[in-house]
Amino acid sequence: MTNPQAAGERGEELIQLIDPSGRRTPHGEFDPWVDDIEVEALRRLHTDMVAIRRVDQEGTALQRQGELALWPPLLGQEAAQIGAGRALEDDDFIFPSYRETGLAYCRGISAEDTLRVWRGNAYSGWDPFGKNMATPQIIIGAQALHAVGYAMGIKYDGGSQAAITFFGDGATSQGDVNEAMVFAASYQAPVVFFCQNNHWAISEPVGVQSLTNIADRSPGFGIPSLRVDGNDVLACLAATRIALDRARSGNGPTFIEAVTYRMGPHTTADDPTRYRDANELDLWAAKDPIERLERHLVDLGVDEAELKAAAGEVADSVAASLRQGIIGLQDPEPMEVFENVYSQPHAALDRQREHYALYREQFADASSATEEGAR
Amino acid sequence: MTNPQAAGERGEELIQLIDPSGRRTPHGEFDPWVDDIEVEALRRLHTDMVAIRRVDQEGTALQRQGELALWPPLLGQEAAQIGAGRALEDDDFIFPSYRETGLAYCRGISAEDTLRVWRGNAYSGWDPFGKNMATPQIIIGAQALHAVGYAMGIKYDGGSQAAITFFGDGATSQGDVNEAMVFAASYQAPVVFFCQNNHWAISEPVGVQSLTNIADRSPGFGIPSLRVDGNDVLACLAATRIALDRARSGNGPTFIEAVTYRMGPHTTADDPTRYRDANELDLWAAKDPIERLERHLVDLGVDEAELKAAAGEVADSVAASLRQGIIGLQDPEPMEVFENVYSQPHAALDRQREHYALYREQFADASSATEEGAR
Amino acid sequence: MSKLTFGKALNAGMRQSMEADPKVVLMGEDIGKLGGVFRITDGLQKDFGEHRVIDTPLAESGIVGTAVGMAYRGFRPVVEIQFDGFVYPAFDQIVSQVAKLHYRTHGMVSMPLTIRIPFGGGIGSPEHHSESPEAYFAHTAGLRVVSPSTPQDAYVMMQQAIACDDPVVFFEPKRRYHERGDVDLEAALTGPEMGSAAVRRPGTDVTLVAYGAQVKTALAAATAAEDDDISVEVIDLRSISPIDFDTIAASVRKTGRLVVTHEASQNLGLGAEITAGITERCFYQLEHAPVRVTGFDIPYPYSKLEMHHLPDLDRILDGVDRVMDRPNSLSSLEG
Amino acid sequence: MSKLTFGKALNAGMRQSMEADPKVVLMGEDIGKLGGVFRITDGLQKDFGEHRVIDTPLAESGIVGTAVGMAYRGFRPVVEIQFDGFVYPAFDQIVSQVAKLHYRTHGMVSMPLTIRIPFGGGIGSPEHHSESPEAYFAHTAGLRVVSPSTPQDAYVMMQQAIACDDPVVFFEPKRRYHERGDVDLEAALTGPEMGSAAVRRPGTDVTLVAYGAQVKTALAAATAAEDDDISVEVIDLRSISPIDFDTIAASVRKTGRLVVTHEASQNLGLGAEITAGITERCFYQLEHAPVRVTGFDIPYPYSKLEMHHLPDLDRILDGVDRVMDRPNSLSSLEG
Ligand SMILES: Cc1ncc(C[n+]2csc(CCOP(=O)(O)OP(=O)(O)O)c2C)c(N)n1
Ligand SMILES: Cc1ncc(C[n+]2csc(CCOP(=O)(O)OP(=O)(O)O)c2C)c(N)n1
Ligand SMILES: [Mg+2]
Ligand SMILES: [Mg+2]
Repeated sequence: MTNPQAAGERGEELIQLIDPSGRRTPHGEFDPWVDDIEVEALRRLHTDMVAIRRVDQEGTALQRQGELALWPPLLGQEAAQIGAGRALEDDDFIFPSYRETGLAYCRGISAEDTLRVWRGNAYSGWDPFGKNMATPQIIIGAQALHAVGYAMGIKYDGGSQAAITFFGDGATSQGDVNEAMVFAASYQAPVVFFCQNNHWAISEPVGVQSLTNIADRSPGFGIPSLRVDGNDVLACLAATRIALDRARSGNGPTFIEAVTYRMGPHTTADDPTRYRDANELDLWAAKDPIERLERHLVDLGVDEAELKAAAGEVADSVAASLRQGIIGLQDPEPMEVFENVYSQPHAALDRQREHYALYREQFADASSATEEGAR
Repeated sequence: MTNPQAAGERGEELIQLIDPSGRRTPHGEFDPWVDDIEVEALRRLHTDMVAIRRVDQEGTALQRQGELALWPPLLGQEAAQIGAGRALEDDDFIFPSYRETGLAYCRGISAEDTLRVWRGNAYSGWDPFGKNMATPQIIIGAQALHAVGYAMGIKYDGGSQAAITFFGDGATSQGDVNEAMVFAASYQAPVVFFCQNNHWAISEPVGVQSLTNIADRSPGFGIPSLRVDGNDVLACLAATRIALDRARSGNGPTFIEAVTYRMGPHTTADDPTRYRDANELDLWAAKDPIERLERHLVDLGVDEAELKAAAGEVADSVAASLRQGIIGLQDPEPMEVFENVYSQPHAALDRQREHYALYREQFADASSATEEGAR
Repeated sequence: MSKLTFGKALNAGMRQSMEADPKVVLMGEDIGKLGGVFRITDGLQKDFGEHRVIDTPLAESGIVGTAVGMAYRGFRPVVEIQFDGFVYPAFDQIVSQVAKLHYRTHGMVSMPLTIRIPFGGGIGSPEHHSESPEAYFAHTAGLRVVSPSTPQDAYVMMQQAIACDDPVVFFEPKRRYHERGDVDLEAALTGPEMGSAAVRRPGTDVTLVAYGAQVKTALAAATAAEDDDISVEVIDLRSISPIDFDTIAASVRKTGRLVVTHEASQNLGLGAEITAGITERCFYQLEHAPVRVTGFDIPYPYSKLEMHHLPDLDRILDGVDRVMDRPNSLSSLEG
Repeated sequence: MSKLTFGKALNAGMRQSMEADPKVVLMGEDIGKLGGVFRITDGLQKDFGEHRVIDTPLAESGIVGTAVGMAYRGFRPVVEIQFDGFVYPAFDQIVSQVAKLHYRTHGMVSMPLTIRIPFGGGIGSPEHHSESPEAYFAHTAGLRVVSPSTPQDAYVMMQQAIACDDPVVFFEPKRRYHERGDVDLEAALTGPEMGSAAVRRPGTDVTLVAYGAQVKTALAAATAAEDDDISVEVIDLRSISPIDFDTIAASVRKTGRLVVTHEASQNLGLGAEITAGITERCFYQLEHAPVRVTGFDIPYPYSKLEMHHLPDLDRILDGVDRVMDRPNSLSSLEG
C-alpha cells in the first residue's frame, strides 16, 4: 500500500537557513542558492520586511479610521513574501491572492495603489502588464490556473520567464488549485506554486484542509515540492530561486510550501479570539521573521539601533506617502461604472449608459433649480 | 525536495494474484483476503465476467441495430468491475460512472434495466435505494463527491456500511475528484475510490492526465492507495475487500487504481482508429481478464469445455431476456416529461403541463376529425 | 412576539428545524466555531455538535457535492455559501446534480437541500461579495428559489425551505441582516406558502414588485410617491421561482401599471420574466409598458460607486413616474 | 462560393483565423488527433501542431482557467467545451474571471477568448448532452454571446468572434452540423456585424424571432403559415447578447405581433428578455401580447421524449395562431 506520510513526521523536512534565534543553519542543497546574499543584501531584505509590516499596520489603522473598507493583514508573513518577491526577475509574472502586499511592494507598486482597492476606489491599483503582476484575486484558487496558462504561453512563445502564483493553505482544497497542478504537470509549464501555509483559512485550522503536509500534495501530481520555514526569508528566497531555475531550464513546475503564521485577523472584519488560542500566537511570535533576521544581522556585527533606525526611516517615508495618497484620493466618477465592461461598443449597455446620464442630468437640473429657488 | 515518482518506476508496484498466463502468483499482503476463494468461487467470478461481456456485446449489437441510441462498452474491464462488485456487501452504496455495467450486474439489476437508459427511455433504469446503487453519472467525476458525502452520512448516523465510487483515469483531472479526496481525508469517511485506469479518456491517453501513476495521487491527500492489475479479478477483489475493511473499521478512505484497458471504442459513436495503435490492442488482448482466469481454472483441473459451456449458458439466458426486454419496451408517455421535476406542486410548471395537455388534445381532436372526415 | 434581527431570525429558524428533525445538518466554511462570517449560525455548533454543524474544507463544489451524498443517505443538508460570488464553483453540482436528480431518478431520489446564499450589495464590500446571482438559479428547472425580506419571513421560510423535499436556493439579503422586526416564534411551518408573494402595502395606481433587500427600498419609494399623490401597491415576491403570478396579475389588473425592481443586472433578470409573464396575462389591462428599475448590465462595481448601480429610492420613483407617463421621467427615451 | 456543411464552415473559419494570427490557439478535450467528438477541429492539429491545437486534461475549469492565463500572455484561445452540459464546471472561471477581468482591470487586460459550445437537442443524445445554457451567459455582463444558424454565418462569425477583443461564448447548433449551405470563403471579417440580427424571411403579419437550430424550424413554420395566409417575418437573432432590438423593433412596428422561440426553458429564457424589451419599445404598436414558444421548465428529458420538449413546427404555428388570435389556438388559456 502506498501510504501517506504519517502526521507525526510533520515538520521534519522543514527547510531552515536562519533559525528563530537568528543562527545561520547550513543546508547543503539550499546554501549555494543564497551565497551572494551577504550583509548588505540581508539588510535590504530586512528593510523590505520592516517596510511592508509598516504598510500593513497602516492598512489596519486606515481601516479603523474609516479610510479603508477592509484590510487583509499580512502580519507574520513578511519573510515568505519578501523572500519570494526578491527571488523573482521583473519579467516573471505574478498571480497573487489578496494578501500579497509584500509582492506588490517588491514590484515597485506604491502602497497607495495597493491599498486603494480596499478603499473601494478601484478593482485594480496597477497595470498588470506594467508591473507583471495580476490584479489581486479574491476567488480562492482561481489564479493558480491563470499562472499555469500564462506559463504554458511562455513555453509556446519561447519566452524565458516564469510564472508564479500565490495562495493559502485553504486554497489547496479548491478544485482549481488541483486542476492547476494537473495542467502544470501535463505541459511541464514553467510555473511556481507558492503556498503560504499560515495555518488558518479564516476560522479553520489547516487540518481541516489537509491531513498531510501541504507539500506532500504536489508530488502525487508529478510536481516536486519544497517545504520551507516561511518565517525565514533566506530559505524562502532560496526555495523560490531553485523553483524558478527549474522552470527556466525546462524542468517544469515546482511547489513551495512556506510554513508561516497569520499573526493578525483574517481581515479587519474578523475576530480570531472566537476560534483560536492566544498561546498559539505567543508560540509564533517567538519565530517572528523580522526579529530573527535582526538577531542574525546583529550576530554578523550590524549595530542593532542603526539597523532599526535605517529600516524605520524607509518605513516612515512609505507610510507617510501612503497616508497622504489614500486620504487625498478623489471618489471615482459615477459614470465610470459603465466603462470597460467591453472593449468595443455594446448596444444594450450604451443605451443604459445614455439613460443613466440623462437621469443624472435631470437631478442636476432639479437640484440646481432648488438651489436657485433658495437664493 | 520531495520528488514525484519517476515515470520509469511505473508498473513495478502493480499487484497481481493471477498473471496473464493464468499462474497464481503469491502476495503476502493480499493472499489472506482471498483465501476463501476456491474453485467454485472462482468459477462464479468467471461466469460473471462472461455474462457481462455478453451483455456488453449485446449492447453494441443493439446499438448497431438501432435499438439503442448509444452504448459505452466495458470490454476489457470485466475483472475490475466483477472483482470490485463481488467484494461489496449489498448495503454498501455504489456511485458509478456510465460504464459500470458489471457493477449493476452484481447488484442484480437486469441487463434490460441497465440498457434502457441508453435507448433513451429513462434516465435511471433502477431504484437507487432498492439497489443501493446511484444512477449512472455522465458528468465526469461528480459522483466522487456524492460517495464521500454518503460516507460522511454513514459515519454520522453510525452505519456500518461503506460507499464506493467508480471513475476513470480521465476523471482524476477533474476538480471534483480531487475535492472528494480532500473531504474524504478530512472527515476520514468510509469511502473507497475505485479508479479504472483503462488508459484512455476518449482519444486522450492517460499521460495527458497524469505524469505519475494515478495511485500516487491520493497519498498526498492523506489517502493510502493500492495499485492492482485491473485485469486480474482476484487482485481486484482482494484490493476492494482491503479497502472496505479499512472503511468499516474506522480507518477512512482508500484509493484503488485498477490498471486495465478499454478494448473497445469509447462509445459506439467513437472511432478509436483515429487515435490509437492496433498494436496496443494486441498487447492488451494477451492480458485478457477472462482468458487468464480460464487458464487458471484449467490449471486447477477444471474442464475447459465444460467451464465455457456452463458460463455461456448463463450468458445466453441473460442475453436472451435482455433482447426480449429491450425490443419489447414501450416508448414512454409524452406527458412524463413534466413528472418528477419537483416532488411538490409547482405553479409555473403545472401551468405548462396543463397547456401542453390541451395542446395535445387539440391535435388529437384535429386528427380524429380528419379521420372522420375521411370516412 | 419577539424583536429579532433578520440574522437572528434565520438562526432561530435553523435551530427550530434542527430540533424538529435530527437529519437536518448544516455545512459550510467557518459556520462552526466562528458561527459564519455573518454569525448566522452562531451557537449552533456548540449546541448541536460538530456532526450537525460541519465546518468544511474550502471548496464549494465539494460542499454541495458532499451535501448531495448526505441527502442520498437521508440527511437534509443546509449549505451555507459564504458570499454570493462564491457560489459559482458549485454551479455544476447545483445545476446538473441538485436540480436534476429528482428528475433523473424518476422521483426515486429526493434532494431536500437548502442552499443559503447571502446576496446583494450595499455594504461596501470588495469584489465578488455583492452579487445577485438569483436569475441563474431561477432559470434552472428543478430548483426552487426564495428570498425573505422580513425577520418573520426569514424565520418561517427558513423552516419551510428545510422542510421542503425539493432543493431550495435561499437568498438572504445581507444588507438587512442587522435590521430588527417582530417575529412570532410560534409561527410554525404553516402561514403563507413559501411559493406565494405578499402584498406589503396596498395601492391603486402602480404595482411595484421587489424582493430581498429591495422590498424595503420599494416601500420607502411608495411612501415618497404618496407626496405626488401616486398610490403604489408593493408586492414582495418572496418566491423568485416559481413566481406567484396570480398575486401580481391581480394587482396589475387593478392598477394597470407595473414596475419591477432588483439589484441584479437587467438583461435576463427577474424583471424580464415578470414583465413578460404579466404582459402575457394582463395585456389588455396594461396602461403602459412595464418598467424595470434594476442594476445595470455591468459587473458589480467597486464599492465607492455601488450606489450608482443599486436602484435606490429615487430611481424607483423615476420608474414610477415613467410608468405613470409623468413629465420629468425618462419615458421619452423608450423605444 | 462553396457548398460546405455547418461543421466544415466552422472548421474553415478557425483555420482562417489561425492562419491570420499566430496567437490564435485552440484548447479542449479530444480536439487534436480526434478532431473533436464532432470533428469540428478536424485536421487542425495536423496542420498547426500541438502547440496551437492543444489536447487538454479532462477538466473544464482547468481549460478555461488556463486559457485566461494564455490570454494574459497575449494569446487568443479558442476553447471547445465538448457538450453544452459540460460547461458548468467552468462556470466560475467564465463568470468571475473571463467576463469580469476587463472591468476588474479598468480595461488594462483583455480577454479575447472564444468559448465554443455545441448546444441544443434533437439528436437523441444521453443526459447532459442536449442543454441550452445560453441564458446563463447572456445574463452575465462582460460576455458576448452569439449563435450562427447558417454555414455562411458559422464561417464568418467564427472569425469575428476570434478577432473580437471581448470574450465571446459561441453556441453552435449541433443539430445543424451536418447541414450544407453556400459559403463565400472570401467573405472576410466584414459583412454583417456580429452583434446584428438578420431578417431571414420578410413578412407583414407576425415577427418570429429564433436563433441557432430553431431558425430553420422557424422558417419552415413561416412557410407553413403561408397556407393559412399568414405572412411571417423570421428574424435570426445571431447575437444572443447583446440583442439587436433595433431590427426586432422595426419588424414589430410593422407587424404588431411577436413570437419568440427557443429550445431553452421558458422561465428567464431569451424569450423573456425579448418580450420585455419589445414591450418596452413597441407597447403602442403591439396588437397582442408577445408569445413564447419554448422548451418547458424541466430538465432536458430523455431522448425518446425530447420531441415533446423541443418546440417544433406545429408548436410554433400554434404560437403564431395565438398571436393572431385565431381559433384553435390556446389563447383562451392566457391570463
Ligand atoms: C471561492 C471562494 N470561497 C470562499 C471565499 C471566502 N474566503 C475568503 S478568504 C478565505 C480563507 C482563505 O484561506 P487561505 O487560502 O488559507 O488564505 P489566507 O486567507 O490564509 O491567506 C475564505 C474562505 C472566497 N474568497 N472565495
Ligand atoms: C464534465 C464532463 N466533461 C466532459 C465529458 C465528456 N466525456 C465523456 S466520457 C469522457 C472521457 C472519460 O474518460 P475516463 O474518465 O478515463 O473514463 P472512461 O470513459 O475511460 O471510462 C469525456 C471527456 C463529460 N461527460 N463530462
Ligand atoms: Mg491560510
Ligand atoms: Mg479512461
